[in-house]
Amino acid sequence: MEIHTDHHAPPPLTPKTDPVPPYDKQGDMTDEERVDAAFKGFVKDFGQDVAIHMEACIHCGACAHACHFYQTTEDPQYTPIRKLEPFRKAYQREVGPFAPLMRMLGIDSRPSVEELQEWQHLIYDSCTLCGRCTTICPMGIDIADLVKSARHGMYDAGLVPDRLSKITRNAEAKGSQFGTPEEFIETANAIAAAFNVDIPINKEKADILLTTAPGELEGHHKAFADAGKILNKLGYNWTMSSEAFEATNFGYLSGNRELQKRLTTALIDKAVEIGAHTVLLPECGHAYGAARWEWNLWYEKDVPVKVLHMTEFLDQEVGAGRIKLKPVGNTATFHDPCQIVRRGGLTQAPRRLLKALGIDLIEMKDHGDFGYCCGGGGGALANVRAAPLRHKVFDLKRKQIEDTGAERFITSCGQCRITFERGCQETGWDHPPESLMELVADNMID
Amino acid sequence: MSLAPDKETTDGFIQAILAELATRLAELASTGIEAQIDLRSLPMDPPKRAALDAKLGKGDVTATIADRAGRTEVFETRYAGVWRLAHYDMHDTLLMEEIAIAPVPDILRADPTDMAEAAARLGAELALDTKKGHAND
Amino acid sequence: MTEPQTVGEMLARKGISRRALLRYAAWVTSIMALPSSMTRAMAQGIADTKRMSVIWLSCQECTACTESLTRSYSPTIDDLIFDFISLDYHEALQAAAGHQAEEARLKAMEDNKDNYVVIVDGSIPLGNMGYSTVAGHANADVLRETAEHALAVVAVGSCATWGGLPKADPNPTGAVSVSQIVRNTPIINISGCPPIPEAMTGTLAHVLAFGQIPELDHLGRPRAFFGNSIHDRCYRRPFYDKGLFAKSFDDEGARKGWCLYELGCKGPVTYNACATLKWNGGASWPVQTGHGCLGCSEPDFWDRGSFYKPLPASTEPLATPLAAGAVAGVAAGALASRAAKTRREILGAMSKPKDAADTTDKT
Amino acid sequence: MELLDFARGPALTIAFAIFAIGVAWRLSSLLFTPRPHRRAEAREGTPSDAKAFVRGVFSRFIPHKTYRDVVFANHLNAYVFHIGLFIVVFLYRPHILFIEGFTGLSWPALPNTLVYGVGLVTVVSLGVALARRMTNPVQKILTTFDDYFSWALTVLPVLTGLLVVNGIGARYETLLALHILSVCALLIWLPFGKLMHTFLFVLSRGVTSVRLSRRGATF
Repeated sequence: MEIHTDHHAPPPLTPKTDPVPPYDKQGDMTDEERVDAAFKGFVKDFGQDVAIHMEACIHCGACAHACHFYQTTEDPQYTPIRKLEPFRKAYQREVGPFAPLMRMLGIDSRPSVEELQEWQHLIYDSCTLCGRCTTICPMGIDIADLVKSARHGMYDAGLVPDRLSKITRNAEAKGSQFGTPEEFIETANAIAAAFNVDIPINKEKADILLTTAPGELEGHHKAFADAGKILNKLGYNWTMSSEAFEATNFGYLSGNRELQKRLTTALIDKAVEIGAHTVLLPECGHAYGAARWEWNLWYEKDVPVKVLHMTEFLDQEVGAGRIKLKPVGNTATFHDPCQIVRRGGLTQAPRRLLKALGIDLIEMKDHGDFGYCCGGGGGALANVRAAPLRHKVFDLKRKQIEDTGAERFITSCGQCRITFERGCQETGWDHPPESLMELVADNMID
Repeated sequence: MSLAPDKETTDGFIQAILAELATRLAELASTGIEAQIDLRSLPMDPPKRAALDAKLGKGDVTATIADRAGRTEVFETRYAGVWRLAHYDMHDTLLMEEIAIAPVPDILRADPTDMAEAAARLGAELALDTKKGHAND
Repeated sequence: MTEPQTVGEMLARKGISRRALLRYAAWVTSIMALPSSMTRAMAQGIADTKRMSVIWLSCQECTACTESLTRSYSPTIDDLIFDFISLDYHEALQAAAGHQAEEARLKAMEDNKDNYVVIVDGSIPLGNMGYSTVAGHANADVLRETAEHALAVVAVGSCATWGGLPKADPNPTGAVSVSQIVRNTPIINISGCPPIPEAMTGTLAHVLAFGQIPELDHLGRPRAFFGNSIHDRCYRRPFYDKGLFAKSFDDEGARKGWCLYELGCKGPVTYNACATLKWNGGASWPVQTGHGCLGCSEPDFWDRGSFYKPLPASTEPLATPLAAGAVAGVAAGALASRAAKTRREILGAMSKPKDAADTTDKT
Repeated sequence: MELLDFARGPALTIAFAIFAIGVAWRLSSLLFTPRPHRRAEAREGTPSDAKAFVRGVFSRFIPHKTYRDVVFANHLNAYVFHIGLFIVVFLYRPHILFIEGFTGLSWPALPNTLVYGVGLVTVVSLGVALARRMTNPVQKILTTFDDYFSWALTVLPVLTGLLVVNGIGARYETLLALHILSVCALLIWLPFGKLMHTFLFVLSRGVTSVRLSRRGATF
């Protein structure tokens, strides 16, 4: 069995030396059709919150000071709220104060195709949906959420960075960007055997449905194995499913609403089907955003299933005394994954776990809800075109980590880990992060 | 009603008028140019007015003009050439006050027209008296 | 004995000395805010001039302007003005009546062509010429005829200057001001209801002495009397600046003489000399009696809302447009969001993006 | 009819009506806009939506200490002119009389001379805000016509107000009329541009606070 180091198959088709195109295009729509599709895609998201936020901006520019892309480049085009310009134009034309007047006078102020192409870089390459800008905005505008909405129209218009688009299509074709159910079973069994862990797959009835991310299947094999190890240790009735193993949601990242729905409902429906009360997500950030906070988009009423992130789950188990840990000692700093902490509400859970591990936490200058993104979130890691910019941002983070002088560097998101590992490769920095879950798995007392 | 101005404003105001007077007076002495200051149009409340009058004081000359149409009181202040004038109407209502900087205030001087008229009248009266005298002879 | 040719000669004949004339000139110079140095020139000017023929026309008026000018309660120095002018026609004051009176007017116009002054009080009705007539002639016609060869027309009182009370909404007589009738003769407006007597006599003395019209403001009023607002010259102004206001006519503030701004005083937008010249021979003036200025010397003062409404308050009730607007706005908002929802649904249904994957995925 | 009569009467009536219609229309159309979907169930132990909403509205008045240095000058200046505008509009005697004229409500005022000083500071502060908008690269790239127009309509009433009380440039009644007309212009524009943030900041902060609070995240 071949195990990729690149967690997002397939490998890049274009060599790095190729000039990065200013934008990518999918499909053979005419420019007019693209504008129309983007416009309609934007409009579908104009619910109450979006409407309120599109009206409230006072153009103060504070958001730039929270954004790592602006901070590291000082290029004003990366001002977060500006990334929404085409979205805002569509809003102004459709529901803004002068929309009726514009329609009456036949003024077409929809964004042009050139504008949409130009903004592709801003909506995808230079936004990691980390939501740090949301925390500085004096009007409380949730810019991160709006950029995610803007991606819907961009996807509909076939204006997505190619790499992102390809992964998305792969996921569409196979139900997971990793591969088919058969490929999953093959890989899962191989890892289980390698790490000598029992991984139940496709049990008909179980209480917990464990899910995974391609990163674990392709690179972080130990993380994959450790999740099983922990569940086995706790003695839960759990399983994985070859039809619903994929927690990663590239529909969420690329703006493909249909795929997002398909991936999320696959997990929830499978859990309901096997009578599971919990869908357990791996250490993955946006998986948490998609499955825990957006599953409700696709269901008319509540489902009898809880969605838990691994960190949250471990915190509960340790808190309840079902997992006992031996002290690790050491000092460590913790990288807060945006989707889990700032946007997920799990700020204290990882800190409680570190404390339970007897680790002396040295916080970075910016941490917790105000920590900087690793630079690879929101699909930026998968988007090879964004790499140069990402590396600049990585530098900012690296400095903050080094400044703590901590012995260990820990995080709880596989995507963040890969971003840091790539950064290490690129810069020769030898400080890859450890997985919080692996640390727990390694230090459980029998 | 209390509208007492604070002391400093009073002093400043009086100072300004006095400075103006000094300039005009020096000008009068050297060039003979006369001047007037209309006190009616200056915003002065009774305390200020009293303070100004106290400062100017009274000099050697006092005169009263009384005619069919009203009355004017004139006096020279402690400063030669600085005169205070007060005009009243025929019902003794104060019309206005002014300060004149002049050797003699204009209004005190007999007007040529009046003098001509007076001369004519005097002549006529003399003629009449002479006539009477002859008649008595 | 020859008839006196000039005012000076006439005064001398009456035994009034030049000193009295000088006193008068000093006073007029003062109230007209002319330089004191002009006193002698003014006295000389008056003395040298011939008595000026004045024709006084009364239209829709209440005679208060005449009352103000003649101040029947007591004659003062101002009475001198009657020595300076020849009031050849005044319905209320002249002895002549009927045809005799009208002939006097026509004779004065004939004898003093281009050299007489017309004083007008009252507004001129245009709604129906019969509303106000003299000797069978409509006011407008008499005014036009009389003003044509006048040196100047002096409109006294707010009726003659702006149309006055008769013009108040809904203006049943179609009243207009002198300036809307007289076209080719200079007009001096001396507004007020009634005007301050000194403003009238001072202006006449100026015209008499210098043979020219004094400096006027943008509404044709002598700047000397209408150059400052009541507020600018009000003795209560310091209380305004300190923010001390009477809140009712009998409260502590009113007793202490605080500013009447909040009780509707229109002093800040009213231009007149009440605060400096005062009324009744300098005895008092409205604000001194404890009542705010009504703004009687300004156009349409009676149509500018309540006399007791503070100046910053709007003249129309704003609660109504606010409430009605809010209701209408909510309704519009409900409709708009409904329409937007429908549009979104239509757009959403139409929005079937081509599946990009099928066409480009060659991997 | 003179300018002041027009300003005090029809202009204010029209401006108030448009202001009321505009604000009510904008706000109600936002409030009537349906949420596109249900909310995900809240994390256990998080505050109620109402509580989160209110907390969010107030918590954003002070920037988090993480950002205090970078936004300090800008926020300080914003506070100066916002508070300045508040004082000038609501604590100046003639303005209270104006409001009392149609609401019947009255409250104590600050001394006039103090308010004049505040007005001057407000104009200077707005000037600084404009200068920053025209020079700061980030603000420059965000600036639209709305920003300049709204700025002008905000500064005009303060400026004309200062001219009125100091009698500079024209006669009092002309200046007062221009002052009132500038207020009318401000009221008419307010619902349709960025000035609507006067009301929208409440909703905008509130909804994000609710979204994040339900997740247990801080806002």
